[in-house]
Amino acid sequence: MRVKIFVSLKQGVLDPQGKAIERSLHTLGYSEVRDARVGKFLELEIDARSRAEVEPRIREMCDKLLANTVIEDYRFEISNED
Amino acid sequence: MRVKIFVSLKQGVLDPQGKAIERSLHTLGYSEVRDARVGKFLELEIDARSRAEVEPRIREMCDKLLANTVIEDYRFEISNED
Amino acid sequence: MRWAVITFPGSCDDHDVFDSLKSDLGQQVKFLWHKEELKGNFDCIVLPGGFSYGDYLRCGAVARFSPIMRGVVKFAQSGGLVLGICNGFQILCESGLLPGALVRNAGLQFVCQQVYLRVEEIDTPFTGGLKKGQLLRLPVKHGEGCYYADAKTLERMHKNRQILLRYVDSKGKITATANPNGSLENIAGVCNEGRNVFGLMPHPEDACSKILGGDDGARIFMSIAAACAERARRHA
Amino acid sequence: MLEPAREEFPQPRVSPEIVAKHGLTPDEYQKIVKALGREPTYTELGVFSVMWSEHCSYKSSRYYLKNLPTEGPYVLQGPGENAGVVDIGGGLAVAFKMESHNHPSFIEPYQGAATGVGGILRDIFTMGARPIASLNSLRFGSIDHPRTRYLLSGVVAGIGGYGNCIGVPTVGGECYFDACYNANILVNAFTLGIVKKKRIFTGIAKGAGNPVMYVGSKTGRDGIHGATMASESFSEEKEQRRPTVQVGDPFTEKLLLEACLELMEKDFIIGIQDMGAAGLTSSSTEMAGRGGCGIELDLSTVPLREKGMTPYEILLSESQERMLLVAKKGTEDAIKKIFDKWDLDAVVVGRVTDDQQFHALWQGEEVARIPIRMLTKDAPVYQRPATRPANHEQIQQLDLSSVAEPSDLSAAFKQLLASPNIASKEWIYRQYDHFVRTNTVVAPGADAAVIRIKGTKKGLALTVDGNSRYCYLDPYVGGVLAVVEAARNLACVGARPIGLTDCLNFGSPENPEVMWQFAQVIQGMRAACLALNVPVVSGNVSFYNETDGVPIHPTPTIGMVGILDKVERLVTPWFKSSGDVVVMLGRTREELGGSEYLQWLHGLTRGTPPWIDLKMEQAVQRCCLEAIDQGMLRSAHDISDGGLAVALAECCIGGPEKPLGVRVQTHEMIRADALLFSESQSRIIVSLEEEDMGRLQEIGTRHNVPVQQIGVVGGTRFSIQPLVQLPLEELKSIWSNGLQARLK
Ligand SMILES: Nc1ncnc2c1ncn2[C@@H]1O[C@H](COP(=O)(O)OP(=O)(O)O)[C@@H](O)[C@H]1O
Ligand SMILES: [Mg+2]
Repeated sequence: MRVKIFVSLKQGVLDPQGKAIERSLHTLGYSEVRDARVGKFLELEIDARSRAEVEPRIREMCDKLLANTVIEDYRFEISNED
Repeated sequence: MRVKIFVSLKQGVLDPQGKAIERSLHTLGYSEVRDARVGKFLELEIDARSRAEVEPRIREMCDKLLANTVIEDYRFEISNED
Repeated sequence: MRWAVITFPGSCDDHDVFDSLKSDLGQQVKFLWHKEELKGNFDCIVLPGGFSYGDYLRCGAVARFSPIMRGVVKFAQSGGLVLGICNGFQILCESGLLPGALVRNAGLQFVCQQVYLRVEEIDTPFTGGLKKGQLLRLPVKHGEGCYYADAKTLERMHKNRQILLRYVDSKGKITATANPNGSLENIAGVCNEGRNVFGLMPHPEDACSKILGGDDGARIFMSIAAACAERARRHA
Repeated sequence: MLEPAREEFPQPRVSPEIVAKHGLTPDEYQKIVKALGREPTYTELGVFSVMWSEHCSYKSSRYYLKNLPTEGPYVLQGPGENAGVVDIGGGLAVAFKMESHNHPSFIEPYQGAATGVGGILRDIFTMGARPIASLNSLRFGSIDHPRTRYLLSGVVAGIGGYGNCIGVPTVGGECYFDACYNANILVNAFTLGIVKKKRIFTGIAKGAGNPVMYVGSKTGRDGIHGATMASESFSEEKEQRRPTVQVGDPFTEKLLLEACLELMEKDFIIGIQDMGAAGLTSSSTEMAGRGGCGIELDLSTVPLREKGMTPYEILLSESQERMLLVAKKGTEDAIKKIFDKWDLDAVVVGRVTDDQQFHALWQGEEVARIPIRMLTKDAPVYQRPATRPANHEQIQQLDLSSVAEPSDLSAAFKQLLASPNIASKEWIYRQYDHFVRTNTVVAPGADAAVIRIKGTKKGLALTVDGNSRYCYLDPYVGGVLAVVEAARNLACVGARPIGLTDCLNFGSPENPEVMWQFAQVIQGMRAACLALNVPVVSGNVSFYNETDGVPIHPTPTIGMVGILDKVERLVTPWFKSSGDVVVMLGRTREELGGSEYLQWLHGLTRGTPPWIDLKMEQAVQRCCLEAIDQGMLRSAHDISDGGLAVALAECCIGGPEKPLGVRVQTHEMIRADALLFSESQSRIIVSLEEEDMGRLQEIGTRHNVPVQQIGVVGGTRFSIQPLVQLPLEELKSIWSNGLQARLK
């Protein structure tokens, strides 16, 4: 299955990259943009029979390695399209 | 409107991060994982009336600043939920 | 006093620590390879700077799972001294041996420069040989050295006086411009509650001889050496 | 490892269009057909196209490069290998080289610069040397060109991103801005490594039957010769994109570095070479060429990153972080073990043969068979037509009377200090780790960087230099000045030159005016090298730096290495204590031609570059070195871009310690702006204690070098009586922010 994982900084953790992007967008004339946040986006291919089977595994991977829960939140999407 | 932009490396472009992540997932025992790819993920708040209005603007922003189209592709989602 | 320096894949300053301890400070020091289990008796284990596993996911995130880290955690829990420098600091945070996390520099750029540090606490083996309020001049060189901890954690750290070093200006004042990476409260180095695990972003090993522009780094290492000698005396 | 696709790979018939797309001329193609005695296959054509490309064959430059003096008593390895090697005594040697990554850096600044650093690092450790210092020479378009900021930020981040990650300090470099680089930036990377004299390795293949091993990253479609686009329409997979931008993986390179150096402590290998330009093809054929043998590769065994790669693509891929080595038969497993420790692939992909053929197999069938000579020694060499540029006399015309002297010289001086070419480059080098490996004695900011050599009393001084404005106005003199300024920078820290490497960046060699500039620059370099007797031990040529037929200024960059017998004797450019006397070695002339002042304040790139007398230059350098050896100098700084005024300012505020003021009195009977900003050569500003003046005078007389006391260190002001008066803080902030402010 195809798994998409989104890792983003927790509220309260400052996001200088987001700030910088917002600033440059404004200087480029895109004044309509507000609070830009930047995160990581991972795509994995996972051999598994069912969602029920993969979900806990993915949560494990995220907690252990893919996200640092001190500063980051994560969510993920699973699609069968392969 | 809420805009989510996903920036990922073009097909065939080396992805050292993805490579490293896949490796460590395997050593951690998640052998079911294949071709991990890492990308960027941006969230923006945009003041606009209609999708028709924002879409071309976003495409511009991506081409100009948010994605490095020499090595990266991007796609985006727009949701009204605000 | 027996030092050990761990080499992770991508460690860069492992030789710096090794050479400075051995040649400049005449210490007994050994390299450890990350794939091995921790064996042998050591007084202090150093996790050096560099880019373990390329720092590709998050600094220190992968190194934390190297086989040797199991032993390092046990060693720390049993009161052994662990020193993490730069990437080593990041690994210690990732593995939960130290509170908080190190994130991207506020300026978004890698910074390599000399900084002034103020010694905030001296009742630890790492700072015991220093004076409270003393200034040290050491180099920093990192892209992700911005220290972060949530309010609750920070409060605990204050209560337990775990903040050992802060970035200051040449007069010892805590200012925004003296902060090279946007760290919370100008924090440059912290220890655990047990006070036997210490992480800092600046590089003492790069400041152990006058010809390299200063030897304030030696004061930290010698402080550790003294503490260990003291321990040995007590155990004897 | 991915299984190579089984289906037939595209082998289009070779048509004139395809030949053209591969950048080969009809004549060159006929040469191929004649030598092979048949039409080449599509795959073979690809091999020829890269091996006969300018980059690999040096077909336009080789004829002229012969003129560079490459011999010297301490040269262990001159041009022709992956890097030059020079003996520094005590059983040690240094390997160094400079290489360009101009075009890739313009397309993708971060990755282009990063992979440039990766490439030069491999050139060094492939010789068995541990890289211990890097420098870089950068050229960008005018500072207010819309792309400059983006390119500069990307290039600097890329150099740091790669160099920092691999743990090699970047200890110096140079960076200039000029409109002539608006559409063609230059990124030249220099690295030096240290090696035991007895453990130098070279890129050679020998001993029929010895295994050829591939180590490092897997092969993808990275950077495949643009020519492969020609094959697109024949490709099976439609969706396949062929990125020509290579992405660097510094972590893998770090592993590769450590693994190779560990391997080189054993006696397992005959030769080794990095896979740089033209990857597998050039590394294998060059190694066979040097060994006078043949080589056979089984492409089906090459570790691949992508599905369905064809033999053509495998041979031409420029994927980074790969090396090719020839092992002694029977050591394969021991070698695999070492690379396994570092989690790297190490695979046997072929063997050395004695038939002097380049032989490539694909799933048992032959896809290329070419005599090695044709790809190496017998590659085309051209003596291209060279003619003096039509505008040569005209650009050398400079009527100073038409150049108004600024009424307010302090204001003019401030303006010049803020020029991005003059202002502090700290914004750049603070992004580079210059401490790692604990050898850095003099960090970026001085005339030359100095690193200590552990286990000895010695030190090495390193610098990169080149003034393209001088070369544009007079390529011969420009070539001379590039070399002598590099040597002068070394003299200022107390080092004697032991060798140099270079990057020669030019426009199209098919343009006779460019070819003339090229020939002239080399003649100038030759003259200077002979006079100062510094051998050229390695280098690199980058042609085609032009857009719409407009070439960049001829830009040779010189990387020079010097040695200090006692590193603790070194001297830095910055004033040390109040009361010291300030002395100028050499003499100022009314020479504003090609100066930064004329360009930045008057918008003129005209005139002739400063006059140079190689005897006087050498005398000045000897004088400085002797004074340093006798320990009488507190500081020494050479006068270059911006002239006396700028050099003095740098002595006051350029250092890591607290700024010091200076009071200078001047007498020369020349126009005031020339006195301050003239770039007359062979000048050095030194400071010393008053009582040593006599001894310095004596040394000067002996070398008959003018030794003029021009002022005294001290105070909180910068003053050149009666022309310029400024408070130090103002000076410092202008100079420190000049570049930074424009990058906000
Ligand atoms: N301008 C030059 N001066 C001296 N030697 C040069 C010059 N240009 C190239 N060479 C030598 O020619 C050989 C091939 O250069 P190059 O192709 O850049 O090496 P590589 O194959 O490692 O990239 C090298 O040994 C280099 O030192
Ligand atoms: Mg090479």
